[in-house]
Amino acid sequence: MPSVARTVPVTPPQHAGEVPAISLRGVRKEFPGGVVAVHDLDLDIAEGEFVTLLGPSGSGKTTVLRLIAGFEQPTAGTVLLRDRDVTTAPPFDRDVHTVFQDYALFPHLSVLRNVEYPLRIAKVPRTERRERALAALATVRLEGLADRSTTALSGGQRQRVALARALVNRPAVLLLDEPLGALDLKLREQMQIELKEIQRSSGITFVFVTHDQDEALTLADRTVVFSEGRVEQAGSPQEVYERPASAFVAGFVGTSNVLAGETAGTVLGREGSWSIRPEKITVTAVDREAAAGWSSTVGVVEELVYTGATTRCVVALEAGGVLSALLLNGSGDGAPPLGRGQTVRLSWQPEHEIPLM
Amino acid sequence: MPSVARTVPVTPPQHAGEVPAISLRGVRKEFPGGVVAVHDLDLDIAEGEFVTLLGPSGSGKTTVLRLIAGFEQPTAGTVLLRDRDVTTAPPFDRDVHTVFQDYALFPHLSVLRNVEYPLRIAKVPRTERRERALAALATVRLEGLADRSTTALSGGQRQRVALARALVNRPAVLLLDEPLGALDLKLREQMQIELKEIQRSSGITFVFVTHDQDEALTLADRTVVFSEGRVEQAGSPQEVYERPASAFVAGFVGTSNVLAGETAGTVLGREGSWSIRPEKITVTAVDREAAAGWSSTVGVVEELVYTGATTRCVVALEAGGVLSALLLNGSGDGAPPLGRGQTVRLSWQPEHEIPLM
Amino acid sequence: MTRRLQAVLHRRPGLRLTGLLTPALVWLGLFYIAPLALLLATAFFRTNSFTGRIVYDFSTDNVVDVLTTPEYLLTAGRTVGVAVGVTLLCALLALPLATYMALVAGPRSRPVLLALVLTPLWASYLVKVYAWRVLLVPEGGLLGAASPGYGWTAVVLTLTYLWLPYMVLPVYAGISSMRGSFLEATADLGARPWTSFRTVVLPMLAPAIAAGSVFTFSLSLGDYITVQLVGGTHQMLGNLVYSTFSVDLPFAAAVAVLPLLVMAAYLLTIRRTGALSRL
Amino acid sequence: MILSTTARWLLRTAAIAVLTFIYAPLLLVLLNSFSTSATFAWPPPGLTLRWWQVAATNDGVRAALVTSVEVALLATAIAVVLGTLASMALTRYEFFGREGVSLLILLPIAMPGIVTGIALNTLFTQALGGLTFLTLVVGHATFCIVIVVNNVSARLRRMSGTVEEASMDLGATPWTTWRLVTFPALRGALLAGGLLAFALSFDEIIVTTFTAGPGLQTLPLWIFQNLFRPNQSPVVNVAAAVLVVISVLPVYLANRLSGDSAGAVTK
Amino acid sequence: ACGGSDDTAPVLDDSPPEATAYAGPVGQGEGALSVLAWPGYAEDGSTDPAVDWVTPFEQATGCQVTVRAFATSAEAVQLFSTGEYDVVSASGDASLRLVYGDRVQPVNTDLVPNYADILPDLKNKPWNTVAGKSYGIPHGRGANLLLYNLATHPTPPTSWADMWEPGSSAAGKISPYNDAIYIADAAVYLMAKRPELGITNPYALDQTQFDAAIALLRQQKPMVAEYWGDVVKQGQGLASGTLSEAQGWQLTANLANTDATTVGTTKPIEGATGWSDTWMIKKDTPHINCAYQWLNHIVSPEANAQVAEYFGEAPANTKSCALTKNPDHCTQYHAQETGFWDNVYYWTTPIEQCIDGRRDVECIGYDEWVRAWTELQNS
Ligand SMILES: Nc1ncnc2c1ncn2[C@@H]1O[C@H](COP(=O)(O)OP(=O)(O)OP(=O)(O)O)[C@@H](O)[C@H]1O
Ligand SMILES: Nc1ncnc2c1ncn2[C@@H]1O[C@H](COP(=O)(O)OP(=O)(O)OP(=O)(O)O)[C@@H](O)[C@H]1O
Ligand SMILES: [Mg+2]
Ligand SMILES: [Mg+2]
Repeated sequence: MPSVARTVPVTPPQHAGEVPAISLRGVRKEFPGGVVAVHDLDLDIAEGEFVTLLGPSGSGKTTVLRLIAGFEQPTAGTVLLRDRDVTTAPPFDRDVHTVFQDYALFPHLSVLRNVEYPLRIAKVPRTERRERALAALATVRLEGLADRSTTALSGGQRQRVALARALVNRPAVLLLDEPLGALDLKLREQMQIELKEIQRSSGITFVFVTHDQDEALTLADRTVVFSEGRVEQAGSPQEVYERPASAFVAGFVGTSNVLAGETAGTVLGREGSWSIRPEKITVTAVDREAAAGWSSTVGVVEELVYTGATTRCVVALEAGGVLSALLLNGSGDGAPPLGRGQTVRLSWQPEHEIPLM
Repeated sequence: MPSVARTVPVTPPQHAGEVPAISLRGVRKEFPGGVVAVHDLDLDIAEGEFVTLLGPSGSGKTTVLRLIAGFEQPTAGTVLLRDRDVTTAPPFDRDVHTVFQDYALFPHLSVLRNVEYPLRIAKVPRTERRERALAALATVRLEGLADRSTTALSGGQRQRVALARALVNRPAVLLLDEPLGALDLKLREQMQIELKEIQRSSGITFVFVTHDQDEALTLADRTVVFSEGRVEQAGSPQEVYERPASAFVAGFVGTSNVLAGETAGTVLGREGSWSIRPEKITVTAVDREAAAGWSSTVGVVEELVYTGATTRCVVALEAGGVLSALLLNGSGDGAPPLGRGQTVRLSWQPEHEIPLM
Repeated sequence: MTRRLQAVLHRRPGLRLTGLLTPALVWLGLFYIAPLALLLATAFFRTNSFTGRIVYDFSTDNVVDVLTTPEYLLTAGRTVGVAVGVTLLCALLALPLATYMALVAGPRSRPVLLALVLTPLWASYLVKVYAWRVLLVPEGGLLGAASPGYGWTAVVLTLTYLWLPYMVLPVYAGISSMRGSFLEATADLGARPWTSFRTVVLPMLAPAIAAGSVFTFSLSLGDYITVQLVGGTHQMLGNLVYSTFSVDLPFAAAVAVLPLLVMAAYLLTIRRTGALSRL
Repeated sequence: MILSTTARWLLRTAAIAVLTFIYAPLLLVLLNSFSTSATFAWPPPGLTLRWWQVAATNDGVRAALVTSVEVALLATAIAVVLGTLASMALTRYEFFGREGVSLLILLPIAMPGIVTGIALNTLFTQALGGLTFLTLVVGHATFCIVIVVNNVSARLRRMSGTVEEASMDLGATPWTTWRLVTFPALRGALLAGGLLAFALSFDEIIVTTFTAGPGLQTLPLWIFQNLFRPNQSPVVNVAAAVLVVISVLPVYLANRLSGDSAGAVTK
Repeated sequence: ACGGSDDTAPVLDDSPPEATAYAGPVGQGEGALSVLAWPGYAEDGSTDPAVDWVTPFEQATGCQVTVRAFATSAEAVQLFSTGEYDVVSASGDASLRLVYGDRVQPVNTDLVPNYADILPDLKNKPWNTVAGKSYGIPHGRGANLLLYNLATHPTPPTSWADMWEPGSSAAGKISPYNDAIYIADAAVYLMAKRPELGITNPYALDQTQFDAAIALLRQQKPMVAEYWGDVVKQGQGLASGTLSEAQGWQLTANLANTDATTVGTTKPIEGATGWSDTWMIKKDTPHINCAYQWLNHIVSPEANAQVAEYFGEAPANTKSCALTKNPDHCTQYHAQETGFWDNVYYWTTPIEQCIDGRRDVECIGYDEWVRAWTELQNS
């Protein structure tokens, strides 16, 4: 990783020219004690965009959300919401709602009264309030639980109540801080689909924090990868995954096969660090030639990890080092069954050799 | 799901004839309140096997572990460890150790003293105790943290300490109750590899509870799928994934595409419920004929979910219903780029049509 | 409060914090620290004990007197001994009771037991001591020949009785908060119940016991009424302070320094166990 | 710790023994309130309801009871206000000297009552012009603060701060947040803490002795004086018996409302 | 650490602080009066509706009375020093301290009509009169008797010896008074036992005499079951036999004997200490009229009789004996039996200037008594 500060100015590609929903300009956040959680961040998020913030623990994702929501104030820089400077505005003066990781439901209020809460604050009359809250509960398919106590809900249900509460008075921006972190895998996948659907139909700008790369890629229009308080890369999921801007991004997003040093010299014929995505690698019998123009190398199958839909094939290269290939357990299309200890040829198109720094 | 009780007797295929490490014979567990957590379970686990118990929340996985460990006593049936009847033996008289979901490290003891604990109980002399504990810490690569307080560890480190503690006096059987549940994805994948490695090198029988199907398939020699206190299916990961014994297994393990009723009639030409795994389905241009002997149908691409290595293609069939296909984002091998709204042909080999029930 | 003002307050967490802390700090400064300081200062004056008037001359006589008179030091030593005895006895009684409540009793009887432990706190302190005085009547009393009579044993017993709930509650909370898996883990790793208790439960309860002991220790240290009723001819530091207080305040203040020091030392000692954050 | 049947049986026996130890003297008090002997003679020479009648018409005990309730209510009110504010600061903010502040709040109860008592007495009589009803309230409030702080802090710690942030995030000002979210969530803890503070103040004798103004008689003071007086000790027994019986209610309430035993840990 | 020349209040000086008595007349009450009294001296019916001589006073004068009771003379001095109280019933070991501490004012006995009926025996005594000025109105008196359990004493004891001499049959079951003033009881015994010490007044002890008394007390301590401070407690002990002999009050015996006669009393041949209480008025009280009215009321024949009976003492008012409910009350308490009181030494605060008139030695002052007593208790 580079040791000099690097600022990647990030503008949403599609919406250039429009007023961005959120603008962070040179935002820096230093906590007492000297931790710099966010380094001079410039980030524009367009109206209606679904942006995911991806990064390891402690990389500053939550801090960015809290700066947008107004729970923290930047040490330097400005925060704009639809061009209005809200840098020092308190949370209750920003048209931004948050879905907290622990949901932060009010334990003394029923599901319905939780969802009504923002309307009650906004002094919406009682009957309208009730109607709108029920409608919001309907969008998250929880109409039936309106009178339940929030403590008697499952994780997924709580998550949906939190969402309904944050959506009910249609904020300009919705911030979600790892909302699915506490859910189990099945539920999580289901909620991802629902979230995406809700965002699409409501048109609200979503800023979604996660440290799960699958989630980040699946949901986003645009993904911003953080590391140590800096933006490492921002772009569409494809851009970030297929063209990682740094070894860090290559490693953090997806499984990276890195060829470096001597191995790279032997295999690729050129020095430096290179990453090849496992799914880009084709495994064939060692005696079959690689297609024309493809790179290839030979190795021994060390491990076959079966995960149902796919199998990960870990190969120890003759040239040293290890490469993984991801194989779809598709319909048997004539490929020879692989076994541990077998010598195989790995081949890939040179365009998938991604230079790392 | 069947409404009559169904008992699947499960014997490990490879080790038949040997004395099983664990034998549950007609084990039934009824809690005070009338909840039957386990229904007449027969299960043999061979020496040195890595068995994963997979199932939704509340399906009785933990209860089975607790019956083996001795924290609960069965309402009926017997529990044998290497042919010794331990049905009513207390936990401290069983050569079985558990890695608890919350790790249950003793907060008042250092890392080293935690790991030494079972040796201390077994009255191993001080110097030997220390040596063996350090060796166990070395296998989980935590030698450096021996004198740390357990409260000053990260989740992954705590998990490894718990593992070292359970392994240090080499029990015959190790029980693990969702040990990776609290870890984040990256760490989880890394720990899975380590666990598998440790099990392989130590030769200890592992019984591993999870509700994450990827984990269950990746790690196991054999997977046992639970539902509502009963074994739905038991077998190698491939068996369970590729030949699910019931709609429940098909749905719970992997993403299932279920064709049922009229749609099944139209598409497959036969009635009933059928499941096809997404990765078995090939997507081609609508005008290209399917390969000889393959089933095929036509539909419109409704959604393309990009997750880096793979893309999930959700297709609304002309015949009604929806099928997902899983596509590897491999090297462009000539397949046409897909777009939403495009009409495509889906095809698969009939052998991958799995009858449900 | 106006929205504007609240916005300003929101921007200035320091101001909010000051607002929250000031009332309690001012109160305690005025009504706790100031009187203690005044008391300590008083120890360096002296009284014309005939007229009962304080003479404002700086003098270390009282403090030196207290620290060098063997009788007073002996009393201090005995008082600490009583406080330690009471604390140990409370812990000894609280452990099985709390263990029973937390681990054996059913979820229904648990709150009942808790109420049973708490209820005596509402019975008048004096009446309870008096009841013990009656119980402990030497010879021919309720306990007959088994009665230890009035003396140190009686004092420790009665004080233990009075402060026991203060020990049971934190210990009970401590055991309850030990999630089941800690206790199961020990058994799983081969420890029999008693070994479990010795190697895991007791060390893990140390902070809870320490938290309870702050009460049993300090309440015993400052008591002067119980010893009057069941202590026979014995006296504790509290009596020394009480009996000299009205005659010679500076001297009483000097004596009061002793329990103050003991308690300060005690708090510092147990602070390391983390007990203070549990109080 | 997996308990064997023997261990369970031993624990049960020990628990019964300890509970007997706790209740035997209270039963004695109850019994004595019916004894015909005026001096706690044992065994009671006979049983009578006379003391209960005497107690019912005793103005002194009633006046003392009223004073005690007044003092305890006022002290509790002050402690609740100061304690709640301090708890918010202690649980919701990180600041230099936080541990010192907790210790300061703890001190009045951790220091022997006689020290606190004569210290306050010295302050009031030497520097502030004498003892009154208010000085007694002040004395009690000072050591009650920690009770409230304990209960409220325990609740605040369990209630994550995000709930309050969520409220502000949804447009509520801090004051509205307090009114609609924090306070309702704290209500149980406040009541439980308040009840315990009330109980502590209600039965306090040592600090009371040193801070009560002239002519002021709280119930413990009344008991203290009458326990040592002819013909009055049986009436004292009646008062104590009544208190024990009545106390079941607040104890039950405190348990119910605090929702966790830890909150009730420190009376 | 006793009296230096820098004391604000004169201690060695003969004369108390300059003060003059209220000249009168006693007029309309100020409406309020704060009373500091021994328990039982100022009953307002709150303990027992039948026992009430405060309410009639309130009705008659319009002075609303608040009462605070104290347990020991030390407490009385301390409480009265706060300045919160208008009048106090001070025993002899408290009265002089109040006078020299400049807390009370001389009383103009002419303004208290009932003063005329007070026993002459109690007037103008060292504990209520200083430099010829009367500082209060005598209220009643009692002797500190030898109490004994009848079962263990087939023949009544006649001497304090069993409470003082080692190896006595009562060892382990004796109960002396728990106050520094009890040193005087040792002195009373020494007066008879060791005449060579030359003690003539148990409250005027020089160093040698004082040391002898303390030594005697130390010798007594191992035999002590409890130092008493509570009559109920003590009576119970005597009745049950837990205590065999005790120094105490007639009241205690009366209490213990309510069910059956189990406790005997006697004034041993060596004599005894005793107490005579005095109602005193706070210096500069804003309620001077109510205070004088109270003094007159509380020593009136009726009130004085009620107090004497309720508390258990000999009334000071000579006319009270005719008014007690129990016609034998005054006989029982030797109220007017002059000879009885000859060798009763009323509590007096010891001061450094020997109050027996000796001028060649310094006596031990009260603060030294307290220190010595405290050390004795803690040894
Ligand atoms: N209130 C605070 N005071 C001091 N440091 C803080 C504070 N909040 C966050 N930090 C620090 O700022 C850095 C960024 O924290 P942040 O919570 O934004 O990370 P994150 O990316 O959300 O991590 P995670 O995935 O673990 O939630 C971390 O080093 C953290 O320790
Ligand atoms: N101690 C108990 N008392 C009563 N019922 C219980 C008890 N323990 C478990 N159960 C019930 O038994 C059933 C099986 O529980 P178990 O904990 O074994 O499920 P699980 O498969 O481990 O679920 P999870 O994935 O949520 O851990 C559940 O219905 C549960 O409510
Ligand atoms: Mg975060
Ligand atoms: Mg489980």
